[in-house]
Amino acid sequence: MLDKNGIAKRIAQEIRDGYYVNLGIGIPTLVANYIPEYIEVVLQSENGLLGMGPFPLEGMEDPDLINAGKQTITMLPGSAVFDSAMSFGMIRAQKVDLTILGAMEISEYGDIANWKIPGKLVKGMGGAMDLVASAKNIIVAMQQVNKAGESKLLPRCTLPLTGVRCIRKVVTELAVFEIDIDHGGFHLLERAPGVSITQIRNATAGRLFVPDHVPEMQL
Amino acid sequence: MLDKNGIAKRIAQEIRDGYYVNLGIGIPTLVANYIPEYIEVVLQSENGLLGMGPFPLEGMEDPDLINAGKQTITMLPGSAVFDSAMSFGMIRAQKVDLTILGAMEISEYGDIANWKIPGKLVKGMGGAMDLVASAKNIIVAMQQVNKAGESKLLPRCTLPLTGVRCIRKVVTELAVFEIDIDHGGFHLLERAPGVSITQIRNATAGRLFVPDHVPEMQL
Amino acid sequence: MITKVVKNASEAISGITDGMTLMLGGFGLCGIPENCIKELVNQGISGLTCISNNAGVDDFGIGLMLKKRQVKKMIASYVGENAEFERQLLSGELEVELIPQGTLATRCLAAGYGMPAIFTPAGVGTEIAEGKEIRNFGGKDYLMEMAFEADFALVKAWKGDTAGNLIYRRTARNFNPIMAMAGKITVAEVEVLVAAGELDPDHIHTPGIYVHRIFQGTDYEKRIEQRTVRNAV
Amino acid sequence: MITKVVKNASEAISGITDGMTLMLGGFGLCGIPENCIKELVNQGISGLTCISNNAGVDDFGIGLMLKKRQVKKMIASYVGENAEFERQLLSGELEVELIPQGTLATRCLAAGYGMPAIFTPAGVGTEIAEGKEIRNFGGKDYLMEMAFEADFALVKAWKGDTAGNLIYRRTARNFNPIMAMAGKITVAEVEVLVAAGELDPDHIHTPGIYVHRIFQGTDYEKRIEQRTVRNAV
Repeated sequence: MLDKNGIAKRIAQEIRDGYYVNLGIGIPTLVANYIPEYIEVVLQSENGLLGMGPFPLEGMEDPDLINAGKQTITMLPGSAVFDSAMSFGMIRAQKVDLTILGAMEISEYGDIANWKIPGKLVKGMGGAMDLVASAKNIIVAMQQVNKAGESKLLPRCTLPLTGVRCIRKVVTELAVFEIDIDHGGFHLLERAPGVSITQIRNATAGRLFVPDHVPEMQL
Repeated sequence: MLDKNGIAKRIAQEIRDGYYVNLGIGIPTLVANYIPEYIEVVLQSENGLLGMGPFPLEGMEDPDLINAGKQTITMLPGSAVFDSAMSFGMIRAQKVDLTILGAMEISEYGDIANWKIPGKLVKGMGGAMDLVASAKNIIVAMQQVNKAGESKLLPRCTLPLTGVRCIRKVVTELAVFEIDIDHGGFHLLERAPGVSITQIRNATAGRLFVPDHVPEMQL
Repeated sequence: MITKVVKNASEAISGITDGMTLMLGGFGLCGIPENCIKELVNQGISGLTCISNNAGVDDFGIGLMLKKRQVKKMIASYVGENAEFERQLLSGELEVELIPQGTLATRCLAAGYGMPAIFTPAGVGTEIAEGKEIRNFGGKDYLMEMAFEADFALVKAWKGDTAGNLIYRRTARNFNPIMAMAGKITVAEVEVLVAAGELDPDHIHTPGIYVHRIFQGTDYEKRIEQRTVRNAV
Repeated sequence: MITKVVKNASEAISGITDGMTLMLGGFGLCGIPENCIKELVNQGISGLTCISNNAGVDDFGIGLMLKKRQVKKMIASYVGENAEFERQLLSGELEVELIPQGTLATRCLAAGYGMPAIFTPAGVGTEIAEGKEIRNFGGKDYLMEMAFEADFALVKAWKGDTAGNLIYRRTARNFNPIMAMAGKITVAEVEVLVAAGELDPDHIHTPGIYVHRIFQGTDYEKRIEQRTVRNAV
């Protein structure tokens, strides 16, 4: 079973040289730590920056330079700053190659819920609805079961939706899934080291398709 | 009867301090010469410039700095350059206070034709359709009769239209007119020095409304 | 000659009255019009509808206006990090309309570019789509979203000139340029105000035509919401 | 690591084939992709649909492509100043679609911003409106105009860096930034190519994400179409 860093490490394998990537808050942010040095990736921050670098050194924080999580950051050589309309313009126009974000629930048709829990105070969707509705290539990074032990990979989402039929790949602490958004179903692609098919089955409430051979992740 | 410079001079009186103004090609361009020194006007060139200055001195021409008529120009202090989408964005959003352009025909309902003559080769409308459809304050600068001696102020335009019900003011070599675009008709506001009401009537094919007293232009 | 330059925030926001709709630039606490917000709080103008990506924190930004109950309705994409906000929302004192961030940005752009409505896929199939027109282009569904209308836009830039031209710094740009285009009256506060001609026309982000009033602000705090650092290696 | 930098125009336009739709930046002869146009002429690629505000002059710009009958259809707002163009148009060899300049610009923007269609009042009540959807917002009629689709966009900038970021100079900016955003593949030729990191991120007009190939052009002629001067006083 993977920890958060393991999930991030596995997702980093999906990144190709030259990709423009938008990383959501949480596990997705960790992905940046596992991008191999021999490929070049440009990180987009949807508040209006391409070329986001690591956090600044102590004392070098610039209040005018933050990411979409409002954290102080730095810029790498080749960065460009732009306004929020252009930022979401390039997201809608699918110029961003890969979007990685977290989720509370994913349905077997690729619906996603990640912004609102009825009865709890809602803070807002930020850019999540724009990202999931626009991106051609989204990977969801999430824990497969919630704190109550219930699967978050469902036949249908129970929480208010963020987007419909938009998620095709999910990486959890247990496995990698591809979603067939046309016919429905989670197709098991890989299992985490030491994780059995039974464990994965037990943690998947939606329809699960398991091929004869399921390779173990190579991390 | 006014010459071209006279028309330009009269139109310049309509310009107020602080106006952003778009000047078309021809007589409108001459208006810039008659803006009083004590008011400040910013000229917009729809290819993407605010703060257009006079033509450059010989030898100072910059191929990267032209106006919408493709002439070499200069920039005044406080200029800003932008792309063509923003340029027409500010035109559509009515940020430009006054638009001055020429016309082939104007109807008594404020329709304008100024881009195409059937049977003649058409060169295109450029930005004219955007300007007339968007501007809240347009003055047409034109000769009132064509070379054949026919009025260009008509009940209805005979040429293909550039825009409908958009022109409220016309200045010609003979007079200043206000157009009632709701009920139709050219309302005579002023006559050029030495021009009689009869001359104006003879040169106006559309409905003309003449008040009891028609002041002479003060130039 | 008329001038766009005003003395201070008080003069800059003159004409803002109870019940108006305001746009406020900034993302989190980054690039917010600190001086104008302080003056709105001073003057106690209330019943305001505020369009802003966020709602500040308890003791800074729009949070200061919330504390004084000046905001009737908040239109934003994300409103966390604010306890007073939560209290007013739960008690029903405050109306909140949550909008996807890109939709918020593009509805500003639409206003500034004279486009009455735009199409976006954001929110299709979600509660955001309720009551909105859906339209299919090329096999994909889009929502039609309307351009914003705002009585005043209050923005913050780094440098400005007396012609109203603005230059923003780093990600403090965010919503400021698009809100600057969208206000019926746009007020810009800047850290550095220079004479017309001192800024390179190619560097200007907001042309002066969009800016009605400009002033050099004072005492910028530029508070950092999430100070995050890495260790030196 | 993959690079966006290509050696020359020949490499830059590789993949452009007969019958494709191209966008070409520039206004008149100002800010046109001179090197790419020359190479298109060299290679004799034909049957092209060209989206460009103008069509060049007889012996420069797109005029060079017209002379070699490479253009099947021209989509532009103004096409004067070109005798060969006239001849081909009158003889029926060349299709021409004239579009209001602001509509042309905004249809590029729409493509770059992922908006399938936009609304503009330009052309309402004229022959431009024929066959188009008209929609009333707030008492005013607007035409719905569709985002452009182009296989390649060819743009010219002043400076660029190896990450594909572009800076334009003066009014040579014009259609270049919005076409740069709109091409499926965008090729930028620049007068000065520098290493990533040498351009101030706040000065960049076109972020590199929109640019797929970049090269430093040679032998820029930058011809002036209407040389106009004033007399020294």
